[in-house]
Order: sequence, then C-alpha cells, then structure tokens
Amino acid sequence: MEHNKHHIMSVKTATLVLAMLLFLTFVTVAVSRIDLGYLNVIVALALATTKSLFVILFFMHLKYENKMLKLFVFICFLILAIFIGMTFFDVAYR
Amino acid sequence: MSNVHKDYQGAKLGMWLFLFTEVLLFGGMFVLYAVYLSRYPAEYHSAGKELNAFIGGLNTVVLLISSYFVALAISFLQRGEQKKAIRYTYLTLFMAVLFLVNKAFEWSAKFSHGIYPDSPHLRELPQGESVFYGLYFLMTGLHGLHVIIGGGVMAFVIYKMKKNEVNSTDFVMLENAGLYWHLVDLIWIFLFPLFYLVI
Amino acid sequence: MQNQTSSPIPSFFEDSGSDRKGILSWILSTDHKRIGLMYLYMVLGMFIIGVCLGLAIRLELFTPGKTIMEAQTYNAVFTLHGVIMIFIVVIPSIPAAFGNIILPIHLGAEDVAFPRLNLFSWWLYMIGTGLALLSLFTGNGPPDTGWTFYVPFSEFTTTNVNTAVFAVFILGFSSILTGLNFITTIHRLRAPGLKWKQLSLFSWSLYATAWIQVLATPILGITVLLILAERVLGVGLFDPNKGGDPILYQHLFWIYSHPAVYIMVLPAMGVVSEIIPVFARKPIFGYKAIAVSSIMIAFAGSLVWAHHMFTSGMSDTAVLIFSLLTFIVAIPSAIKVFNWIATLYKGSIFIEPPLLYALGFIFLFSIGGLTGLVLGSAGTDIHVHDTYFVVSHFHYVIFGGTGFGLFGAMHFWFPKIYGRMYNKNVATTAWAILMIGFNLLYFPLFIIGLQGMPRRYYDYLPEYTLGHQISTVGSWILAVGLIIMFVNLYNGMKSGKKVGRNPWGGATLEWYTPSPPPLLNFDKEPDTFKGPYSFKGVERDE
Amino acid sequence: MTDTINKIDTAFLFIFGVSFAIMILITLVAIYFLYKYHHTKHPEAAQIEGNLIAELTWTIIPSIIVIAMFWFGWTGYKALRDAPADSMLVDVTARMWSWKFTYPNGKTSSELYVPANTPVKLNMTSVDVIHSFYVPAYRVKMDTVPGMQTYVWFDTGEPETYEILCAEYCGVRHSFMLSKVIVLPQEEYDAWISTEEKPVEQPEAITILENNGCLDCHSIDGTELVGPTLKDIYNRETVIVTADGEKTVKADEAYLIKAINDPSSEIVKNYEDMMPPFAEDLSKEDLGKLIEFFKTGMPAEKPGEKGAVIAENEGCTGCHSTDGSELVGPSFKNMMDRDVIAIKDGKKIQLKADSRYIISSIVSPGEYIVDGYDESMPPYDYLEDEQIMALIEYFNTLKD
Ligand code: HEA
Ligand code: HEA
Ligand code: HEC
Ligand code: CUA
Ligand SMILES: [Cu+2]
Repeated sequence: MEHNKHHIMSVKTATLVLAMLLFLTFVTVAVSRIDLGYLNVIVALALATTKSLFVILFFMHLKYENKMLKLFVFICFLILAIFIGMTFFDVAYR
Repeated sequence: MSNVHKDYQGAKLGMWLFLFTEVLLFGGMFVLYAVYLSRYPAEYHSAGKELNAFIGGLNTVVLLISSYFVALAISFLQRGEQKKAIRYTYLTLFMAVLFLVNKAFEWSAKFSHGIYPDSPHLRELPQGESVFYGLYFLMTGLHGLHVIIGGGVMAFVIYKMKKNEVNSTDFVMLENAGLYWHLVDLIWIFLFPLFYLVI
Repeated sequence: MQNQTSSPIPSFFEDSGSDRKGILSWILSTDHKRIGLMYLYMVLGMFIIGVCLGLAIRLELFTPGKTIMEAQTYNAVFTLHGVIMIFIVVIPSIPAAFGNIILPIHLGAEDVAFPRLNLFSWWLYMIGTGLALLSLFTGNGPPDTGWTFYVPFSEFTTTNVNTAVFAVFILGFSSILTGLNFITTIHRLRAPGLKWKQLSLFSWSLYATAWIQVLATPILGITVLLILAERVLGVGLFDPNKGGDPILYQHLFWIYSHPAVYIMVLPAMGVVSEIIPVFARKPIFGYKAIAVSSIMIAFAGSLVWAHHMFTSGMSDTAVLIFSLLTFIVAIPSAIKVFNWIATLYKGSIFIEPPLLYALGFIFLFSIGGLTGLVLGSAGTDIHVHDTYFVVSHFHYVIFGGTGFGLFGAMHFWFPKIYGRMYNKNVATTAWAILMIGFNLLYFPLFIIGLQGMPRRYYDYLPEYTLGHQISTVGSWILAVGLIIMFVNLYNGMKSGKKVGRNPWGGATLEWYTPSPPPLLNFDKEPDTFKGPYSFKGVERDE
Repeated sequence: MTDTINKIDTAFLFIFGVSFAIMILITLVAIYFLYKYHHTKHPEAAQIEGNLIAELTWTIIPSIIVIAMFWFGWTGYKALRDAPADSMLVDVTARMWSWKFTYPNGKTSSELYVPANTPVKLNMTSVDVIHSFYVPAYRVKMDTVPGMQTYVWFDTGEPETYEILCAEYCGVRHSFMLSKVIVLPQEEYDAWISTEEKPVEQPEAITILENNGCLDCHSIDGTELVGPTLKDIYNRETVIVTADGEKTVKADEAYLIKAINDPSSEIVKNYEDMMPPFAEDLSKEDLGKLIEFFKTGMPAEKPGEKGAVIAENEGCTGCHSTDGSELVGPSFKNMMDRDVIAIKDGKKIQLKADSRYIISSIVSPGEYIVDGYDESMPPYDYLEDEQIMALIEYFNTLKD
C-alpha cells in the first residue's frame, strides 16, 4: 500500500515550524512599525510568502509529495499572479 | 454502491485541486485589493490604522497554533494514537471558536463606530477608505465563513474518529480536513498584514 | 450481426448497482453513465427552451419596431437566452454529459474518481437550473442585464438579478466539481498499462478543459458574489460614486468568461478528433500536436480576456498586449484544423452522419474562428464590438462549434449508449437542413454587424431590415432541421435496429464493451486494444 | 475617406481576404479528400501518423499571418487613438437614454453639430450606467463610463449626417438611444454655434418694460393682468373712453405714445384709470425702442418652446413621451394637475400633480415614486429655477 511509505511529521519538526511562524509574525508586526514607505508592503508580502511557504511545505506536507503535485501548486499560484499582474497592464497605464 | 477501492493519492489530489479553487476564489478579491491599493495608498493607510492590529495579531497567533494542532493530530493518527489525535482536533476546533469570538468583538466594535458596508459614516469618509472597508468586510467575512466551515469539518472528523471510521489505516479524511484548515490559515497570513499593518 | 447485449451481464440501464427502483435509481445513482445521461437529457431540455427563446428573438426582430413583445420583455428574453445557453447548456453539455459517459470507459476505469461527488455536482446543476428558472417568476420580473451582468447597470436594475447570479454561482460550483473529478480520474484511474501517450484525444481535451474549470471558474464565483454584495449590502466596490471602478468588474468577469469559451469548445474538438479517424479508418494525423494544442489553448486562452474590453476605456497598453495574445491562441486552433483535414488524406472514408457533423464543425468553427480574428485585431474590433458581427461570431463558434460537436457526439455514441441505431438517411437530411438554415440564419448577421447594427437592440433602423428578415427565415429552417434530428434520434432510441459492440469500427476502449455497457463498463479484458487510433485488426460489428 | 477610416478598412480587407482564402482552401481540400479517398475508391487506408514538416509548416505560416493581422489592426487602432492636438473639443455626457453635447462656448445640444473637415475630439463621461458612443461611419466606438473620462476623435469629412448609436446595453431604451452627427459647412456651423439658444438674450425693449414696472400690470404673452396685454398691440382696434365718450381707435404710433406719456387722457374701456404717466421717466430713445418693439411684434415664442428644448437637451424625452405613450416614466401628456398615486416612504398616497409636486419630482425624484414605475429617474438638482419654470410651462401646454 502506498501510505505505508507515507512520511509522518515528527512533533519536533512541527514545533520548530510553529516557532518559526510565530517569530515571523512578530517580525512582520515589528517591521510594519518602521516607516519604509513603499517598501513596507513589499516586506510584509515577502514575509507573508515566507510564512506561507512554511505552512505549505511542512504543515501541508508538500515537501514530501511528488513532483507533479508541486508543479500543480506552482501553476495555481502562477495563474493567480498572472491574473493580478495582467490586470495591471490596464490599471497601471490608464 | 459501486465503491471503487479507496484511493488515497486520488483523494488527496482531489483535495488539493479543491484548494486551488479556494485560492482563486480569494484571488479574485486580491485582484481588487491590489488595484485599489495602487489607486488609494493614502486612504488605505489612514483606514488601516483604524483597524485593531492587536486583535488581528492575536488571531494570527490563534490560527497558527490551530494549524500546528491539526498537523500534530494527523501525525498522532498516523502513528495510531487515536485518543491524542482526537484531543488535538478538539483543540483545533477550540481555536477556531476563539478566532470567531475575537472576530465578533472586532466587527461589533466597528459596527458601533458606524463602520459597516454602505453606512452613512463611510459615505462621508474619502472614497478610498470606503473601498478599503468594503474589501475588509468582504474578505475577512469570506474568510470567517471558511473558518466556520472548517470548524464544521473538524467536528465531523472528530465524530468519525470516535466511531473509528477514521483511523491509523484510513486517515485521509483528517488529512484533507487538515489541508483545508491550513489553507484557511494561509489566507489569513496574507490578510493580516494587508489589512491590519498596511503602511 | 448478432446482438451482443445478450451476453450474461445486464446493461447499465437494467442494473443500477443498488436496490432502488424507478426514478430514484437514477437521481440517486452514482454510476457515471446514468449521471452522464441525466446531464444529457437536462441539457437537451434546456437547449430546447433556450432555442425557443432564440426563435422569439428572431421573431421580434422580423420587423423594426414592436413585432411580438415589449422592449422590457425582449431584454429579459435575450438575457435568459444567453444565461441558459452559456451556463446551463453549453458549458456542461459535452464535458458533463459525454465526458461522464465516455471518459471512464476511455481510461478503462469502472467509474470516475469520486462517484458521489459526481452525483452531488449533478444535483448542484439541477438546483442552479431550478434557481435560474425561478428567477423568471419571482422578484420584480426576470433579469434584464444580458448574460454578462455588467455593472453598474446590474446594480441599478430592479429586476430579479440576485436569484439569477446566485444560480450562476451554484452552476459554477457544479462545473468546478466536475472538472476536479475528471482531473483526478485521469491521473489516478487509467487502466494499468494505459500510458499518457495512449490517452484518447477526447480525454486530453477533457483534461485541458478540466483545468480551466478548476482554475478559472472560482473567479466567476467571486465575481457574482460581489454583484450580490453590491446589490444587497451596497458595498460599492464597483460603484463609481463610492470610489469603485466598474471596469474592474469587466476584468473579473472575462478572466473567467473568456477561458469559459474554451471550456465550451475544447471538448467538442475532442469529439471531432475521435470521429474523424474512425471514419477515415486511419490514425489521427499528428496525435501529439493535437494533444499539446489542447493544453496550449487552455493556457494561452487564460491570458487574453481583455479582448472583450477594447472599447471599455482601459489603457492602450492593455489593448496592445491583449490583442497580440489573442492572435497567439489562434495558432493551436489552426494546428488542430489542419491536422483534422490531413487525417482524411489517404484514408478510406465512410461518409456517415457523425462524420458529417464533424465536418460541419470544422467548417462552421473555422468561419467563427476566423471572424474571431477580426475581433481580436484592435482597430477592427472597435468598429464591430457589440454589434451583430460579434453575435454572429459567437453563434458560429458556439452553435456551429460546440453545438455541432454535441450533435456529432450524439450521433457517434448513440449506438453505444442505447445499443440501437437511428435512421442514417434521415440523420443526413437533418444535417443538410441544419447547415443551410444555420448559414442563412447567421451569415446575414455578419453583414448587418459590419454596417453597424448594435447587438441587444430591440428596435433597429430600417436599413437593417433585409438582413434581419433573411436571418429570421433561416431560423425557421434551422428549427425544421432540429426537429427532424431530434425526432429521428428519439425513434432510433425506441425502435432502431439493434447493434453490436462496434458499429463504426472504432479503436478506442468504449468499442470493446457491449452496447449498452454494463454497470462496471467492461465484461472482459479488452486484450486486442493497441491504442486509441490503431485500426489494424479492428472489425466493424454492426 | 479620411486617413483613419482608410487604415481600419485596410485592416478589415486584409483579414477578410486572408480568411476567405483559408476558408476556400480548407473547404476545397476537404471536399477533394472526401471524394478521392472515399472507401469505394480507396478501400485500404494508409496508416500515416503524422509528419513533422507538415506540422511545422502549419504552425509557422499561420503565426506569420496572425502577426500581420495584428499589425494591421494595431496601426488602425493607433490612428483611432491619436487625436490631433488642434482638435475641436466637445464634452459628451451620456445618460439613460440620451446624449448631451456641450460645446466650448457653453452651448448644449442633443445632436452633435460639427464643422466639415475638422478633427473633433469628444471627452466623454456618463452619469448613470455605461453607454457606448458609436458612429459607424467614422469607425469609432468608445464606452462612456461613470466616474471616468474617455475620448474618441474623428475627422468630420464632408457635410453629411451620420447616425450615433449607443452600443453598450443600458436598459429598456438602449435601442432608442440614438442621435446624429450633423456635419455642417464651416460658415453654417459658425452661424449655428453663435445663435444662443439657451439663456435667450431678451430684447432690450423687454428690459425697458421690466425696469419701468410695465410688466407688473401688462403681460406680453396675451394673459390679462391689471392692464390690457401688450401682445399684438400695434394697430389693434381699441375702444377708448375719453371725456367725449367712447370711440374706437387704431393703436397707431401716435396713439401709443400718448397712451404712455399721458394715460389718463384716454382710458381703455373696462379698465381703471390707474396707470401712471411716463412722460418724465421714459427717455425719448427708450420710448422709440418700445414703439419699434410693439411694431415688429412680440418675439414669436410659442408658450413652452423653451421648456421643450430643455426637455430634449436634458434627456427627459429619453424616458418620457409627450404623446401619451408609455416609455420608462409617465408620459408628459396630460401630466399636470392629474391625480396620481405615488409611493412615499413605502406608503401609497394619492395626490394632485400640481407644480410643487412636479418640481419636487424633477429635483428629487426619489421622494415620490409614481406607482407602477421604477425608481430609475436621476435627480436633476442642477437645473436652474428658470429652467424648471420653463419645463412646467411646457408641461402645461401638453394638457388637452
Ligand atoms: C465556443 C466559444 C468561442 C470560441 C471557441 C471563440 C474563439 C475565439 N474568439 Fe470569441 N467569443 C465567444 C465565444 C467563442 N470565441 C463569445 C460567446 C463571445 C461574445 C461574448 C459576449 O460579449 O457576449 C466572443 C467574443 C469575442 C471577442 C470580443 C468581441 C467584442 O465583444 O468586441 C473576441 C475578440 O478578440 C473574440 C475572439 C476570438 C478568437 C480570436 C477566437 C479563437 O480562439 C479562434 C481560433 C480559430 C480559428 C483561427 C479558426 C480555425 C483555424 C483555421 C481555419 C486555420 C487558419 C487560421 C489562421 C491562418 C489564423 N471573441
Ligand atoms: C449555445 C449557445 C447558443 C445557441 C445554440 C443559440 C441559438 C440561437 N440564438 Fe443566440 N445567443 C447566445 C447563445 C446561443 N444562441 C448568447 C450567449 C447570446 C448573448 C446574449 C446576451 O446578449 O446577453 C445570444 C444572443 C442572440 C441574439 C442577439 C440578441 C441581441 O443582441 O439582441 C440573437 C438574435 O438573433 C440570437 C438568436 C439565436 C437563434 C435564432 C438561435 C437558434 O440557433 C435557434 C434555432 C432554433 C430554433 C429556431 C428552434 C428550434 C426548436 C424547436 C422549435 C423545438 C424543438 C422541438 C423538439 C425537439 C421536438 N441569439
Ligand atoms: C432615466 C429616465 C428618466 C429621465 C432621464 C427623466 N425622467 Fe422623469 N421620471 C422617470 C420615471 C421612471 C418616473 C416615475 C418614477 C418617479 O416618480 O420617480 C419619472 C417621473 C417624473 C415626473 C413625475 C411624473 C408624474 O406623473 O407625476 C416628472 C414631473 C418628471 N419625471 C420630469 C422629468 C424631467 C423634467 C426630466 C428631465 C429634466 C426627466 N423627468 C428626466 C424617468 C426619467
Ligand atoms: Cu445607452 Cu445603450
Ligand atoms: Cu474571448
């Protein structure tokens, strides 16, 4: 059976990931207190992306899934990025 | 029923595909968020300051911990520690309720300040702020709805685990519920800075 | 030929796999064939309603001024015509009906990956359809916004838009679940040894379609929810008086609705790719090119949505990019058309009704597609946007494309599903009448569109009268063709000649099972199967 | 034909030409194959699976073709967007279901008047929903979006009249939202644009009458006030009462001057002797102007004419008919002083359509909704008082 090979996450990994996530949340809040102008949004999004990578890779197990599923997840976010990005061909140049 | 043999990989693939649709459902709102942010940066800023970053931050922590709990619940179930798995799923459910309680406090505070969709007060504010609050209510509202659904799913899985229909050999239902829950968390990870901390 | 259904295994008509009797054994069945057939019947029923509304549109336009109805009624009629045709008929037609019936068999599987989910999405479809019909009779009159629900008009109008958009939301959900189911089925349930390279092209096209359904439909979902939020809560995200931007609505709407046109046509292309090799008795020309072009269309088709918005007031940069990308999608379509025609080369062609429908598809779809290029080109689209030129374009691609694809599929798989054959001569006659009526109906619309006749017009200037009248007459001819076709199929179903497993001599897996197939699809290993398009050793079994 | 139209038509011709050739090609080839390789003539099919060269050919050639098509289309589009800097500017406001054109000098009209052979740029917006300004003859079309400015430009070409259509669905009267571009020779256009139609500058004589209070007692439109009307007074047969009794006179110049300077000497029958003498207050020139004014007759303004123009320009007639037929709102015909059932705050009330009600219906239509109609009329709170009075006057003339 396939799920015999299934990877089981250890409590330790999970706790480390949680600690990392909480730490990053703290950083997000802290950084937002500093006025970086336009950079604030970018930094906040970069941090959020990092956090979500942790969630996706570990909590959601993507790290241990096959290549195809990784590709699908990538495509999904790529399409979303395209939808947002291409809308800006209009609104940014209007 | 012509039950085709249980396909673990297939069930998970199906769940992931479903999560993609959720990502894009919120994605439509993120398109709007991005466009209006580029149009009304100042108004976003001043409206965002009015939101309670403390409750927002607290809720972030609540959701992260709840995510951690389901992740553990799945590990325990896979190892055959059914009791522990149930206990951790309960904890997740509890966190979901906590999140909603916080949210309710936050929203009712806003309502009492006359801030709700189409309120007379909003109409007096600069247009960008009204747009910001519109997005805030819709996106966090839709997210809240997902928390409620996620909570319901958790409760259902607890029931199934108690009946031992979900167990260490057939755990995909808990795993899928967990995936759903992580997605809810994931979306909040973006909503939090975008609404509560925007410059 | 002897009747193969006398094999000991009962067909799926007789064996529902449960103890339920009568109607319950259908509406609660999780058998993909039963669900597919239920979709088919609903789709055809709604098609007849939609088509009668189309007939009503044509009657009203027979003369300038009032002919049979008031302006408000007319607006509701074309809105419903559009909503029913797009969301209830065309989008589910081939994938949900024939995809369900045929796809698992093409894969050598017993059912789809999630049979109960499949039933659930049929129920969602029924609820959505019911709500759409309910919106006619409740609230303040049937919706009058056009199928595109453009804001701010859809926020202003007092008609029953809420129910209608909610119906669309439910229908979208149903479509998502079907897509999700198919992707998983294709990944997980291919028979052992059936490689991706041996997948039928119909499966490939459904695979591409399913991805669009999964990735684009949610955007429609959120868009119609936003209309509800605007109307019910007054949020104002699209309301210029509250700082919103109505053009963003159009972006969101077309982000879904352009890819949706490929949801409509890709499965039909899949059907054509199945039919042509069978009747040319020859492997499909350029298998890989056709399979890859399906994926290409699905991907590139997601990048061109704003070509519906060239006159909307969006930026010139966006016009440049979206116009260019639109032309890129034409290329995979061209690849398909040329490969289909090349498949006929040096074949041994049997001209039978399914082939005629497939050729009709190629002809009409090419006209529709090539006029799509006129629309994709920015300068010319400005002139013909929102005129009857567009109306004609999309009837050619949707009705001429998907519609003829659906009719082709019906004629092609009819003997498989019912184990009987319709009268082929009558079918051919119906086809000929349909072709004549179709072109008479829609071709004049290109011309009045070029002359500047806007669409969604209840009344028109006298100079357009002739075009409209020819078109209306064409609609009557088309109606005759449709009636003959349906009656013929109905008679075939009731009393046609019984057929064996493989009446056309096809090589895909469904021809290895009895007609109609048994509950779990196969009565024995299809051991002579060598690939979907290798006809060596395949015997016709009428 | 102007340059822009030329470019667009070239793009049309190119795409149609190529498409036509492709259609002919694939149709003929398909029919030829059906005939040549029919199973009766060609019983054994060749098992060909594909051919790379063929695939490449029909990938590359169509790519080149479509890029060419794109290029023609794009140049046409550029031409449509690049308005010459010296274009004449007109503002366009679209609303349900009419067009309003505002010219640089403030004049407005519901049809577009433009001089021949001039580039014209229209700056457009909408007050309610999206409409689309479409002139097929110029190949221009552009949506008018509420809260946003869009534009089109075109070269007007030779004098001619073209249709304007609304090309974006905008509700019940969408197909009636028509207008015209009227291209006039330059001189005629100049004449048209300088005839002020709106705040009709009144003749000086009327100002004199107003300033001297004449109009408090006399009307110029035929109604009876304290004194006889001044309408058509010149050469009118009048019965006067003098010290020597009644007699009928013709109101010639001499009579009129006397009647103004020394009113008491001759009293018009049935009137009282209450008009003050103006010999001292009225200068000779003014008196002359008045006489001239009486001679040429009053301005031949039919009652309600001003209102009719306003109703046209403001788009009222896009929703209200004047002949009793039902459009979107109640017809103006016999609207004044009728009994209406209106909905106010959700309750039905019966009231009389007097001028106060009508004014409120125009300025804030949301207040009373006539039973059976939608709440779709936009508020016209920007109209000036005189314009509203003119409308009311106009409505009064529409009573049987
Ligand atoms: C089945 C549905 C379907 C399909 C397949 C298509 C296919 C295409 N459509 Fe169409 N379209 C619609 C359904 C569809 N469309 C609908 C419903 C609308 C109106 C929506 C509304 O407003 O209500 C619309 C509107 C529409 C517009 C907007 C018009 C406007 O409102 O102004 C445009 C503009 O670019 C467009 C373009 C195209 C193009 C370039 C293709 C291409 O994919 C076509 C590709 C096909 C070919 C090119 C022909 C085959 C190839 C050959 C014969 C080989 C030779 C070819 C070359 C050498 C190039 N379509
Ligand atoms: C699948 C898609 C589909 C199909 C098949 C059709 C079919 C037809 N449509 Fe379609 N149409 C749309 C999709 C479709 N349409 C869409 C999306 C719009 C845009 C709506 C909008 O603007 O929002 C539109 C708009 C539209 C317009 C433009 C309206 C306007 O802009 O004002 C017109 C006008 O002629 C028209 C006419 C027709 C006609 C005459 C048919 C004919 O094909 C109908 C032919 C059939 C008959 C004439 C009746 C025959 C059948 C019977 C009588 C019963 C059969 C009996 C038995 C089975 C026993 N349609
Ligand atoms: C978009 C359509 C529309 C336009 C434009 C419009 N109206 Fe109306 N009008 C209506 C409708 C609908 C009603 C009935 C509902 C209501 O009372 O508000 C109405 C009602 C009225 C009434 C009350 C009628 C009655 O029978 O009691 C008056 C007066 C009126 N309009 C005058 C005008 C004038 C003057 C203008 C232009 C300056 C105008 N309208 C422009 C739609 C319109
Ligand atoms: Cu205005 Cu259509
Ligand atoms: Cu499109």
